[in-house]
Amino acid sequence: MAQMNMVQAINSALDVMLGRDPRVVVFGEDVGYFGGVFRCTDGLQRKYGEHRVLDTPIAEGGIIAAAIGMGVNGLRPVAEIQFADYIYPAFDQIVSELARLRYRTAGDLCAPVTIRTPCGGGIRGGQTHSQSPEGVFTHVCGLKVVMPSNPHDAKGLLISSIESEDPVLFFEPKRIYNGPFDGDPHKPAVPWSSHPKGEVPDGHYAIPLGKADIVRPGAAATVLTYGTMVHVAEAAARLCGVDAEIIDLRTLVPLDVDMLCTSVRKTGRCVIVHEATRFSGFGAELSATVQEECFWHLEAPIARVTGWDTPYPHAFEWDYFPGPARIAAALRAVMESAA
Amino acid sequence: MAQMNMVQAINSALDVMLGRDPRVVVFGEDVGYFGGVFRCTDGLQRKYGEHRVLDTPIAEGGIIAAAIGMGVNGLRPVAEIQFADYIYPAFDQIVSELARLRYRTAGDLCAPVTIRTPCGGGIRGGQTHSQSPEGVFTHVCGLKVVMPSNPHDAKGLLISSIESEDPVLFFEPKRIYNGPFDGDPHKPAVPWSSHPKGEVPDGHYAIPLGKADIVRPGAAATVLTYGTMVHVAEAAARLCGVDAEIIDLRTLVPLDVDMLCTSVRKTGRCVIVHEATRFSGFGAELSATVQEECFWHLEAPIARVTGWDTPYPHAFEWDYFPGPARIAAALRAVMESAA
Amino acid sequence: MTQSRLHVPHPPARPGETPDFSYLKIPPAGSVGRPDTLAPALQIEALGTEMVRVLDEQGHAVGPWNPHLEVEELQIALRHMLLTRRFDERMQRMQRQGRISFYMKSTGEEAVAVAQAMALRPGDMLFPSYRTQGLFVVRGRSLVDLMCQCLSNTHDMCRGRQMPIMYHWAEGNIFSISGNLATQFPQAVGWAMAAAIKGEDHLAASWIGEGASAEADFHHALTFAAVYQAPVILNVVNNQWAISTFQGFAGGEQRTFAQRGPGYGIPGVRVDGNDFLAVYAVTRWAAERARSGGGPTLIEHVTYRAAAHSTSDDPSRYRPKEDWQSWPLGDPVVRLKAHLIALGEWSEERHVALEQQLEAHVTACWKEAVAYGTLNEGPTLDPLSMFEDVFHEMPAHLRRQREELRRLLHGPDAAAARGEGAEG
Amino acid sequence: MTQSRLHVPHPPARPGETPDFSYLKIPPAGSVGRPDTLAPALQIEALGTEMVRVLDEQGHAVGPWNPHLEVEELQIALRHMLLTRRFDERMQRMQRQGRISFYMKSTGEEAVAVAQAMALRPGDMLFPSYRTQGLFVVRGRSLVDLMCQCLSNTHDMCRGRQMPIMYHWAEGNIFSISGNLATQFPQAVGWAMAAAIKGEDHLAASWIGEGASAEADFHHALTFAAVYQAPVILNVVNNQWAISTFQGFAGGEQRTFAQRGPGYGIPGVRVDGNDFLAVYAVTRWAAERARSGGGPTLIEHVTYRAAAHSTSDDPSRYRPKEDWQSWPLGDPVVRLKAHLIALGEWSEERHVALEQQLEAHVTACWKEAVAYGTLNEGPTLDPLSMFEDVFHEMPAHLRRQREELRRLLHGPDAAAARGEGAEG
Ligand SMILES: Cc1ncc(C[n+]2csc(CCOP(=O)(O)OP(=O)(O)O)c2C)c(N)n1
Ligand SMILES: Cc1ncc(C[n+]2csc(CCOP(=O)(O)OP(=O)(O)O)c2C)c(N)n1
Ligand SMILES: [Mg+2]
Ligand SMILES: [Mg+2]
Repeated sequence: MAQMNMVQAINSALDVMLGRDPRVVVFGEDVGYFGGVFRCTDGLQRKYGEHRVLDTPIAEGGIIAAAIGMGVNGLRPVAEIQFADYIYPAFDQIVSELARLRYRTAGDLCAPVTIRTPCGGGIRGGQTHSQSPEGVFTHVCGLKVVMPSNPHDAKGLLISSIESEDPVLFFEPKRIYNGPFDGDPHKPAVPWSSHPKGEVPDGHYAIPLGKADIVRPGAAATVLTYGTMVHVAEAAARLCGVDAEIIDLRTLVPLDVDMLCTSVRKTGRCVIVHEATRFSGFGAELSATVQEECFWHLEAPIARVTGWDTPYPHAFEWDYFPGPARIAAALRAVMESAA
Repeated sequence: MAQMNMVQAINSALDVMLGRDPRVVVFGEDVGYFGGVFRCTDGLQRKYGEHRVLDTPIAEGGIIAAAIGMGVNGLRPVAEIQFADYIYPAFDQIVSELARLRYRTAGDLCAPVTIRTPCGGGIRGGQTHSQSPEGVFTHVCGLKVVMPSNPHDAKGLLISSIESEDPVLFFEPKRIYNGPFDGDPHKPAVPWSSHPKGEVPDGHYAIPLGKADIVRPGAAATVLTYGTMVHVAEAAARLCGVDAEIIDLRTLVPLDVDMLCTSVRKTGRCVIVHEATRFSGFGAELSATVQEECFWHLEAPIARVTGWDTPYPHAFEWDYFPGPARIAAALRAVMESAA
Repeated sequence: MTQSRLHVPHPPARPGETPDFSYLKIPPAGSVGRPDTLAPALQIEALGTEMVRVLDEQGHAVGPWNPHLEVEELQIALRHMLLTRRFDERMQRMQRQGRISFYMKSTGEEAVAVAQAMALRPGDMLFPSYRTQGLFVVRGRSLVDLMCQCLSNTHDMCRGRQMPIMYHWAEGNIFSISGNLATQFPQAVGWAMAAAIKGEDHLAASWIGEGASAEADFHHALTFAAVYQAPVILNVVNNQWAISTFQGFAGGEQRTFAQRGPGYGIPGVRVDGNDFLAVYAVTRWAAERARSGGGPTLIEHVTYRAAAHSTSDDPSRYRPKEDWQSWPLGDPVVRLKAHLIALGEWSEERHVALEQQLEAHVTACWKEAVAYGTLNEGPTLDPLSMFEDVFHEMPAHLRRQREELRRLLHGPDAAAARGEGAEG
Repeated sequence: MTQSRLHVPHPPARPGETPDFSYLKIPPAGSVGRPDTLAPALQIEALGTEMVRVLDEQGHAVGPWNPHLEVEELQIALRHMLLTRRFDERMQRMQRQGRISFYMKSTGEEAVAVAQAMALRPGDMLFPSYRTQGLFVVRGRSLVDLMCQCLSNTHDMCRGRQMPIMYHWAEGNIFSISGNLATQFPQAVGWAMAAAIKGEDHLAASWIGEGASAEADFHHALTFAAVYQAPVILNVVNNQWAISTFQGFAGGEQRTFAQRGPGYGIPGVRVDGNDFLAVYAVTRWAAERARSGGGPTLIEHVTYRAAAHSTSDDPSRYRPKEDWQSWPLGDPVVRLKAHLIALGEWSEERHVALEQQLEAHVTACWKEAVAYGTLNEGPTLDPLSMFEDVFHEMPAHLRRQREELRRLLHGPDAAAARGEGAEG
C-alpha cells in the first residue's frame, strides 16, 4: 500500500497496465515526453518507450480515430483528451464509430479504447476548462461511462476500463486530483494522504465497472452522486445533520440501478447531485429511473442539485458550483416535504 | 390557405423568409442546384440566386463554422445538415461556439443561426439515417431545440426559428415529411392533405418558440411527446380507449413547463413518448421535471416509452420503434397502477 | 480593382446541356515517369498533377508504370470487374423490385477496388467506402454473403443491423463500412500506426470519395500519417460527383486531390482510375514504399460515377443524361478487355461466355441468398438479437428491455396487442 | 527493405542540451521575389518554402517586399510592440501575485499581431488567437479594458464569464477569443463569405498556432476559403511549440505550414515572423489580393514562443532554458529598433524613455483597472448576472434558477447558509 493522490493513482494504473499487457498504448496531447499537463503520464514514456507512450498532433478527432484503428489492430489504446471541454471535436468518432463498431459488425470487430479526460470546475477554468459533459455520453449506446471520486477507485476503475472489451469514457474530476474537496474553496487544501481512499495498492487490482459504492450509510435520505460531488455531499450531510445514505455511482453506464433503488426504497427520499448543468443532465436519468422503480416508496419529490443551466462562469465559480449549502437545503427540503 | 406536406411547408417558410429578409441565406450539402435530398429547398436557388442559396462542401463542421461567421457578419444563416446522424462532425462548433458566443461576449456578439436537419427512423435508414439526437442538444445551454409534428407547425416554427436571435436546432422528423404516420407501417400511406394540419397559410406567420400544443384534450392521463410520435400517441389513445391528453411539445428548449404540468396536475398520470433511445434521452428530463413539479398530484409512476437503448437496427425497425401497442400498454399501466 | 464576389463552382454541363470534360487534362499513356519507390516526396510532386496511365488508345500497355502482369492475372481481373458489375446490376434490380431497401452501384469505377485489392497482400487491412465492393469480390467473400447482408436475412453478417452494402469481413481483413463519410480514413492510419508499433509488415489502405475529402477526417488522416510516417495508402476516388455536387465543391477546381498530399509532405499520385494496369502499378509502388519504411501515399483515382449516387437518387436532375458516354477515360471493363484482345488472349466470344457464366453465378447466388430470407419474407432474424453486441456483455438495462420486447412479441397478450396495433 | 517503424518526431534539443535551430533554412533578407498580387496560386508556390524577409543583419530594409513605411509608422509600430510586451509582463507578474487567475504572453511574437493589424483596415474583421493581444493594442482598445477582462471585475467586457485573455471587441471588429483551438479559423472564412455575398470590401483575418493547425477546423477553413475564393487571410503562427510538443508533431518536419495552402489552391506565404516589415508587407499583399477578388492567402509566420505556454506551464521541463537567445530570427522589438536607429530615427535614449513612458502607462492602467475590482477584492460583479445572455431573452427555467440563487445569496437564510457552508 502507498499513499497516492489521484494523479499518482492514475499514473500507477497506466504503469501497471503498460507493464502487464504489451498491447496497451497511451497517447494524447503532451502525454509523452512531458508527462501530461496534469502529470498523469509522468515518467511513462521514459519507462516504456516512445512507441508505447506517444505525443500526438492537436486533433482530438484524429486521436480517437487513430485509437479505433489501433484497437482494431489488436492494441488496447488509452487516449487522453487534455480537457473534457475539448472532447467535442472527437464526438463523431466516439459516437458514430467507437460506440457502434461492435454492434454494426455483429461482434466481428471492436476497439477496446479507453478515453481518459479531466472534467469539472472549481479551478478557475471558466467555460472551456470546467465542463462536465458526461451526461451526453450516457445517452450514447455502446459506451461505458466512469467517474471516480478518489485515488483508490480511480486506479481500480481505470484498470477495469483498460481491461474492458467495451469502449470506456473515463472522466477524471480535476478538482480532486490533489485532494478531496468538500465544496469550500476558502478552507486550506487537504491532501489525499489524510483520506482513507488515498491508500492505494501498488500493484494490479480491479474495481468492477457497474458497481456503485455506499460511501456513507444512512437511513433518512439517499444521495446519488459521483466525482467531486461525493465529497461535497458528505460535507452537506455533516452540515445539515440529515442521516443521508450517500452513494457514489462510480460507473454511470452501466448504472447500478439495484443498489440505488434498494437505498431509495429504504429511505423514501432522494437527492441527486452533480456538477454538470441541470437540464437534461445525468441527474434527469437518475431521477426518472428512481421514480419509475421506487415510486411507491417515495415520500417526497426527488430533488436535483446541479450546476445552473449556464456555461461555467469564471468569476462566479462558487456561486455556480452546487456547494454544501445547496445540497443541505435540498436534503432539508426532502426531509420536510409534504403535500 | 394551401394544402402542403411538411417538405412544402418547410420550403415555403424558407421562401417567405428569403423573400422578406435579405439577410437570410440558405446552405448545405446538395441544397442549392439540386434542391436538397429531401427536396426542402427545391426551386429556391433558381428564385434567389446562388449567393443566397448555396451548395457546400461535405463538411458539417465547416458548414456550421461558416454559418457562425456569416451570422456575426449580419446574415441570418439557415444551414441544413443532410441527416441528423451527420451533425456530430459539427458538434464542437455548435456546442463550444454557436451556443456560447453570446454568453462569452456578454451579448456583444452572436450568430442567429438556424440548423435544419431531418431526424428519426421508420424509413429503413438503419443506424446512420434514423437517429434522434435531440436530447443531447437540450443539455447544451444557449441552444433552442424545436421539433414540429405537422406542416402547419413546421412552417410557423421554422419562421420563428429564423427570426430568433438565438441559435436554433430545428429537427424535422423525416418519417412524416409526406404524411402523418400512426405507427403502423403496413397501412397505406396517408397524405397531409387529409389532415387538418396540412392546411398551411401561404404567407408569413410565426408560431412562438416555447409553447406546447394540446393536440388531444383528455382527462385521464397526460402524454408528453413530439415529432412523429404525436401521431403514434394519438393512435395509441384510440387503440386503448384511454382519455389521454396528448401534448405536442413542439419546442424542447425552452420547455413549456407550465402547460405540461398543468395537464399532469389535472390528470395525475403521465406517459412520455419519444423515438430516441431511452437512457438519458429527453424523456428523462421530462420525467424529472414533471416529478419535481407535480409529485403530489401523481397517482402512478411516470412512464417512458422510447426507442430501445440500441442503435436503430435496419431489419427490426418496427420492433424497435415505440409503436402504438407499446404506448397503449403504458397508458393502460399508468391507469391501472397501484402500490 | 475588381471587388470580391463569392465564387460558386459550376459543373461544366447541367441537364439538357452537352457533356463537356475539357477541364480534364489527360496526358498520353506511358508519358509519366516512375520514380524510385523511396524517392523523397518533395522530388515527385509532379505525380500529383500528371496522370499515370498505362493503357493506350490501342489497348497496349506502355511506359514505365506497366506492371507486366501475367495474362492469367489480367483475365482474373477482368472477371472480378465484370462480376462486380453484374452483382451491382442484380442488386439494383432487386432494390427496384422491393427485395432490398437500398443499393449503391460502383459502375464505371470497378478498376479502382479490383486493381488495388489485387495489388495488395491478404494481410493488408482495407478500410473501404461504400463504393468499393470490388474489394470483397477480389478477396473472395462469397456473393451470397454480400447479398444476405443486403437482405438483412438470417445469414446477414451484420445480423440485420446495417443498411445494405455496409459490409465487413474481419477474417478477410476488410473493415466495416460506415454510413458516416470519411471516418475510416484516419482509422486506417491508426491501424497502420499499430502495425508499425508492433513492427509488422502489413499496411492499411482506405478509400473515400472526392466529396468526402472535405470532411475533417481527411485532414486527420493526412496529418497523422505524415507525422508518424504510417504505412498506409490513402485513396481519394474522384468520380467527379458527390450526390448532386460537382467535384469543384470539394476544392477540385483549384487543384487535383492528389496535390493535397505534398502539402503534408505525403506523395500524391494521380492515376487514371479507369486503367486497371495504372491503378495496379501505382498501388504496388505505394505499397512497396510503405513496406520499406517510406510512409504514406495519397492516390487520387480519376474516374466517373456512371450510375446514380444510390437507388434513392435521380441524377437526371443535375447532370446531362448519358454523360458517361462522353467520359474521356472510358469504361474500365472495356479497356481491360481491349487490352487482353490486343494481347491475343481474349475474344468477344470468350467475353460473352464469361458474362453468361457470371450472370448465372449471380443468379445462383441470389437464389441461395433469398432462401435465407428477405426483408419481407421469412425466415427472419430474431428481433430479440437486436439487444446483443451493444456491449460485450449485455448489461441489466438491456436485458430488461429485451424482456419487455419478448413479452410484447411472445407474451400472452402479444397476438392481441399486435392485432390491435394493426387496427389502431 | 527496411521494415516500417513508427516515426516519432523529436525537437532538436531537450533540457540540458544545446539549442539547435539548424533545421531552419533562412534565406538572406530581400532575396525572395514579390509576385503580382493577382498571380495565380500555382505560379507562386515557392513563396511557401522560402521565407520573406526585409530587415537585414544591419537593420536595413531591403528587397522587393520593403513596404517603404513612413518613419512615423515605424515608430508607432515599435511603440505598439513594446506596449504589448510591457502589458504582457505586468499581467504575468500580477498572475504570480494572485491578482488574476491565468495569463498567456506573446513575448517574441509581437510583430505578427502588430504588423498585421497595422496593415489591415479598421473595417476588416479579425478572428484572433490567445496570443495576438497586439491586435487589440493596435486597434486602440484601452489596456484598462483588457486588464479588467483579466480581472473579471465590474468593468469586465465579458462580465466575469471568461478566463483572462479571452477578449473580444465588437465595435473594434475583433472577434471573441475561444478556449477551443482553431474554431475561429473557418468562422473567419464564413465572415468573409458573407462580405463577398453582400458585395462589401472588407476582409477577414484569423490566427492560429502551428499546433492547432492539426485540428479539423484548419481543413474546413482552407476548403471553404478555396471553394468560394473568400476574401480572407489565414495565419498560422509557427512559434515552434504547442505547449510541450515541437512543431514536428503538427507535421512541420515534412513541410512548412505555408505549403499546406497550395494543396488547396491557396497561395501559401512563409514570412520571417520577427521581421515587422516583412509581416507588414506580406499582409498588405494578401489583403490587396483578397480585395481584388483574388481570394484567400495562407501565411505562415516563423517565430518563437519566447515565454512559457501560459502561467500554468514550465517549459524548462521540455526544452533548453534560454533557448530563445539562440533563436536565429532574433527579437522583433530589437530588430525594428535597430532599423529605426539605422535610419537615424531612433536612439537608445529615446528607447529607454519610451519604455519608461509605457511602463508608467501600464502602471496607471493597472491602477485604474484594479479600482474596478479584482478577483478577490470588491467591487465585484453581481453573480445573478450569470444567468443573462445565455439566451437573448431569459427563459423561465433560468429565471427560476436565478431566483433560487438570489434566495441563497440574499434571502433570509442566506447569511446562515453561507456561514454554515464555510464550516461544513
Ligand atoms: C458525415 C456525412 N455527411 C453527409 C452524408 C450524406 N452523403 C452520403 S454519400 C454523400 C456524397 C459523397 O460523395 P463522394 O465522397 O464524392 O463519394 P461518391 O458517392 O461519389 O462515391 C453524402 C453527402 C454522409 N453519409 N455522412
Ligand atoms: C480543442 C482544443 N484542444 C486542446 C486544447 C489545449 N491547448 C491549449 S493551447 C494548446 C497548444 C496550442 O499550440 P499552438 O497552436 O502551436 O499555439 P501556441 O500556444 O504555440 O501559440 C493546447 C493543446 C485546446 N485549448 N483546445
Ligand atoms: Mg464522388
Ligand atoms: Mg505554437
